[in-house]
Amino acid sequence: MGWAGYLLKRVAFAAVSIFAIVTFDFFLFRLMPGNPIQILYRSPALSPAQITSLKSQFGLNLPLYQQYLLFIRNSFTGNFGISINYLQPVSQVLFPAILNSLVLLIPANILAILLGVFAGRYAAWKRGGAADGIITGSSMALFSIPTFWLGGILILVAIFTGTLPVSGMYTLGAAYPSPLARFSDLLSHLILPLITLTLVLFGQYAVIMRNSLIDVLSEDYIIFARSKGARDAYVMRKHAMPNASLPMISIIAVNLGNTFAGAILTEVVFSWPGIGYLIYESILARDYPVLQAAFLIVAIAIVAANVCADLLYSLIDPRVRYS
Amino acid sequence: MEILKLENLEKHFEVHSRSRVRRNLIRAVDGVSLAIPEGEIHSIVGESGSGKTTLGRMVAGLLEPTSGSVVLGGVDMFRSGRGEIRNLRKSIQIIFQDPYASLNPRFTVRQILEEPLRLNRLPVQEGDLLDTLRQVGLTPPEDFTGRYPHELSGGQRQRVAIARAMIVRPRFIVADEPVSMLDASMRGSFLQLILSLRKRDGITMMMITHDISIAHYVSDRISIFYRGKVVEQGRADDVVLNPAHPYTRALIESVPSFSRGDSEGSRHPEVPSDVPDPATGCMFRNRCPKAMVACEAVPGATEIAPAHFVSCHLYGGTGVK
Amino acid sequence: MIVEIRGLTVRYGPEGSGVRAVDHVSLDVDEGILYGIVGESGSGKSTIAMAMMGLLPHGASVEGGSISIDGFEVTGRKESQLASFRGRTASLVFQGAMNNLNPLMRIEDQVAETLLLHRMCGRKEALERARRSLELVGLGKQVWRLYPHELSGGMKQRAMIAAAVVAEPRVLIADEPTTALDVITQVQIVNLLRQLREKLGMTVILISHDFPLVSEASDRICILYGGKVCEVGSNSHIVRKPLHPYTAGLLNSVVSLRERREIMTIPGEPVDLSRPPKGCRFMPRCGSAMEKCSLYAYDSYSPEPGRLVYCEMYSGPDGNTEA
Amino acid sequence: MRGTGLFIEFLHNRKGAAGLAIVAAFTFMALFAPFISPYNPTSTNPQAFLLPPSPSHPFGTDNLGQDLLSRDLYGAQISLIVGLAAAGVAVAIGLVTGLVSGYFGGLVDEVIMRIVDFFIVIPALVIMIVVAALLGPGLLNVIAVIGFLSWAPVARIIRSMVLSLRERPFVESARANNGGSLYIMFRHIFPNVSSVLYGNAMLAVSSAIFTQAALVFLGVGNVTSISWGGIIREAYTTGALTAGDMAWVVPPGIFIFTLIFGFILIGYAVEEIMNPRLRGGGSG
Repeated sequence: MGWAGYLLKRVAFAAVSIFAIVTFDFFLFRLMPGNPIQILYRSPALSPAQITSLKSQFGLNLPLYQQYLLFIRNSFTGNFGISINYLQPVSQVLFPAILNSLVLLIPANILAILLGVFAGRYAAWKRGGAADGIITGSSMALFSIPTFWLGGILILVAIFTGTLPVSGMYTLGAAYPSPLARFSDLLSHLILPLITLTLVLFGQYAVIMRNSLIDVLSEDYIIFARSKGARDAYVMRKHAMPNASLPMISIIAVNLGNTFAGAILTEVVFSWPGIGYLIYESILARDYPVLQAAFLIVAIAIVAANVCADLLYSLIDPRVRYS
Repeated sequence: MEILKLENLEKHFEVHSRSRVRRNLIRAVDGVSLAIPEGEIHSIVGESGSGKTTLGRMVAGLLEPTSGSVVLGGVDMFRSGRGEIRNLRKSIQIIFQDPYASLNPRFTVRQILEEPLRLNRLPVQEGDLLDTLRQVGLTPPEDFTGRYPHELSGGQRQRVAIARAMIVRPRFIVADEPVSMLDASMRGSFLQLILSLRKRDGITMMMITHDISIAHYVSDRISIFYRGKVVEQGRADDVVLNPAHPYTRALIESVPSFSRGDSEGSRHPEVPSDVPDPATGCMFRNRCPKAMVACEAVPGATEIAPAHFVSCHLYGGTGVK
Repeated sequence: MIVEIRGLTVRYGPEGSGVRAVDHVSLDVDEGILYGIVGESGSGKSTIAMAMMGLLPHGASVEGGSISIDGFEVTGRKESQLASFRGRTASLVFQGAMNNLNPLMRIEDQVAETLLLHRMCGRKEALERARRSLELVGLGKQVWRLYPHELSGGMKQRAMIAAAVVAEPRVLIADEPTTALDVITQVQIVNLLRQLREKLGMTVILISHDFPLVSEASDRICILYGGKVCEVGSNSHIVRKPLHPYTAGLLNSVVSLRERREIMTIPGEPVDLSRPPKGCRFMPRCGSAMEKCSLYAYDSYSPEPGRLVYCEMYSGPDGNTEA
Repeated sequence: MRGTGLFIEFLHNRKGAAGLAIVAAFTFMALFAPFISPYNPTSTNPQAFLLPPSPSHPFGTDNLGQDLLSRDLYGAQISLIVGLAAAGVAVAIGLVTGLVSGYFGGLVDEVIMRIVDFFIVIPALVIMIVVAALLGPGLLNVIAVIGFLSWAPVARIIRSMVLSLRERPFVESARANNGGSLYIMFRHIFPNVSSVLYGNAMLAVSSAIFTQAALVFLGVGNVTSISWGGIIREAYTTGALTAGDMAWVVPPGIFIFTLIFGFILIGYAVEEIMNPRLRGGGSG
């Protein structure tokens, strides 16, 4: 009962957030100077027939509140209109970009979290020592590095050594003898953006892990566990890490918005055809339907990830589960 | 003539535990009536969670009661004109438990003492300030006015806190566990300070404490508090030497003393500690060695000796509610 | 003699500067007794407890002296040797604050952990013995599988004691075990310690600021002030005829419930350990201070058999100086 | 008195002293750019474009023949102006909302905190890109966009401190003595949150510098002023990067990095002094 109530509350907040995001998204593009959406559908790139159809679909001649209701309905059915840059339905542009982004984002996040947890744990263990100083210092340095510049430096290195491709997901115009060859081409393209994004994310995870571990390590139950005869490694594994992972989970979830910022910059630098790169191209082309939809998708994904984090948190912490 | 009167004072909190949809009602203070005559020290004795601190905060005007009234010198603290309430707040001062948290770390002792004067639009006079410091035993006072709290010991901080309360010449002081965080060797002199201030300035005080020995030492009357209710009330000697309520007895039996040095063996209060509270009736009955069927009703107060009241069915307390 | 402490000196902070929280303290504890240590804040009592467990916090170090518990020399040991000593030869119970148990582990698992850490039995038997131990401290079935946040302060303290005694250690060190508990619960916890000593044949060292409470339970008592021992003797001797002026002051400053007498107080402020006075540390507050007290080198005197006092008043011809 | 003590402790903190030195150096660079730059950063020279590093042009020139060293020196101005101003906006909004939310509690708190949650969770950079693109270039626009989208974390921290402070006995004592809400907020609560505020303000400055550079790099924001992000962007768009022109790309990145790092160091040093547990060692 208690658990269900907790989850219900979190899901309700997520639902309200998504509603707020949709609303924000709608007004952002309509109330900004010049009403970009109105301008948009006078675009010479579209045929008059397309414009008429869009105008009726999005009710551009209707009062604002009716446009708003239509927008909500269209958002939930995945009808985001037509991209004026690609002249395709927005959903068809968006979907492959999302997949491409995941190919980069998932491994980068997993790697960064694993490395961050490992390094943060080691630093906390040796707190005050040289290893702690090096790890903390380099973590802070890493999240001070501008993502796009780090990417640029890696590109310089790759160009000088001539080893790795620096742009896109696949070699342009390549014909692959086998799926395996295609996959290895993908991997070689993935390496540089993956390193960039992992390094950028790693720093913050390491510092968060270290600080929450140090907080936990001074708790009374750690001293008590040691007084029962537990050795340091055991205390760390069995008592400190589970308790320190709780703030870690919350902070990772809350920071996903920032994480995505790093992803946009990485994708732009390496022309990785993901959703961040799509956003960049759409800005340059003033392709507002795509921007509107991309923002919505990214924001909803982050809210959903937060709900997952809450679920995970409640699985670890009995204080949430019971009473 | 009583100066402070509490009439059927109640404070209920709604607790939403963060997961549960159902709301729990906590009756932190549940129908307390008492009167404190001018010049008396009245102690409220209870364990943590008994609602004694909530009571003190209501008396100091920091918390609005759910129902009932706090009347000081004929003025109702929560149902009077603004001006009267302002005046009343000036007349009641509070001393807190934690000497480390009760002083703003960024104020000097001088600023701490000037604050209640300024807020109550009273004149700030150097002589008054130094006198008050001297009265609470911080001598020479000139040495203390410029100091910050972190430059004082725990005992000195608590003296500053009492000086802050005294400087506006209040008619009534609420002291919430004023000595519980002081070392034993500091505690005695602090209690003596309270007694001497009473003797000289005739202040009236409500002292909230968990320690019945301290209550006995400083106060004229004692109220024993259990789960928001006064279960026993009387002159300090009567309550301590002839305790009537089973809870009071357990409390007194639990007070450690040096008598075991004479090897008579330790006492065992037969009161279990970790028992859930009953939903109705006498709140102590699940722990009470003398519980009976009648205890399912809430006991009323009985005067078992002159001015000695007990709320317990053992003494024929008639059921109410 | 099951516990022998010789000239123990513990320093907080860097060598040369820093504060000596415990300064040349020697104690002897006979097997099977309940030994009380009384001291106010800053007396060094908790530091002694932690030093006995080899659990001094970061920044604190044993500057000199030795601690022998059941023949095991605690100082200068490696962490792994200490781990097998803790919980088995000596165990610790401390102040029942909010967080002395791991919030993410069930009560019975935290008790059984002590046995598993020392590989004393298998998981199943450990759980069995943990439950017996919980019953011994008065925690029945309904509590075994709960999490700490579901227990009251008194119950958590009992659970902590169960975990400390489950491996039947020779010595139980209880550092302020009743602080922050309700008055009725306090007596019950002290009574529990006495019962456990009899049932399990342990030696119990009860450390507290609460002189009457310690006196209620102990066979012998040691009084500490400012990191130094003031006097040691049997409970009844100390209470009836204190030798050290500080002990006398402490006795007189206790508010007694049964006899309403004038309380006497000790004047002055507690000793500032970063600038201790020359000679006797209590001298600035002592009513019987003499000129030679400022030269006092903390020799111990034994004016009566079975008693030791560290005070110049007893340096006369009657007092026998001990080495 | 207590304030100067803390400042001395700050100077003794290695991170704090290093951070302060870095920030001071860049402030000097920004203020005196007109005097220390060898060339006018915007004067083009068709005869001297894409020069490699040389004694007369230590970092070479760009495709318009502008001296890159001079441009890098001038770049400090925009980073510091935007960083400080945007952080100022964010901290001011965060402080006020955090104080109000924490002090008054109840429904006000509930509503403000849900808004804060919303602003923390949403991908701020995406909104910044969109809004900055819609608003068009301009220094004030960039400051506003960054400021108005970065206040939420500050509000959250301030609120949690206020929540604990408002229950402190010294606050209650002032209330019991007829102290009004405004008095208590300014006299008791604000001075006690200010220390945490300083640390967070420094972190806000560092993230505003980062964001400004990122926005310019993405081609939105104040693209017309000389800024480090813009210099790096020009290196990309002109192909200087793929041509391996290190002197064009490396220095502005190092400058951004160092300045951000400086502010982060100061922020952490302030936090460490406030929360000694993080220092490692000490009493653990």
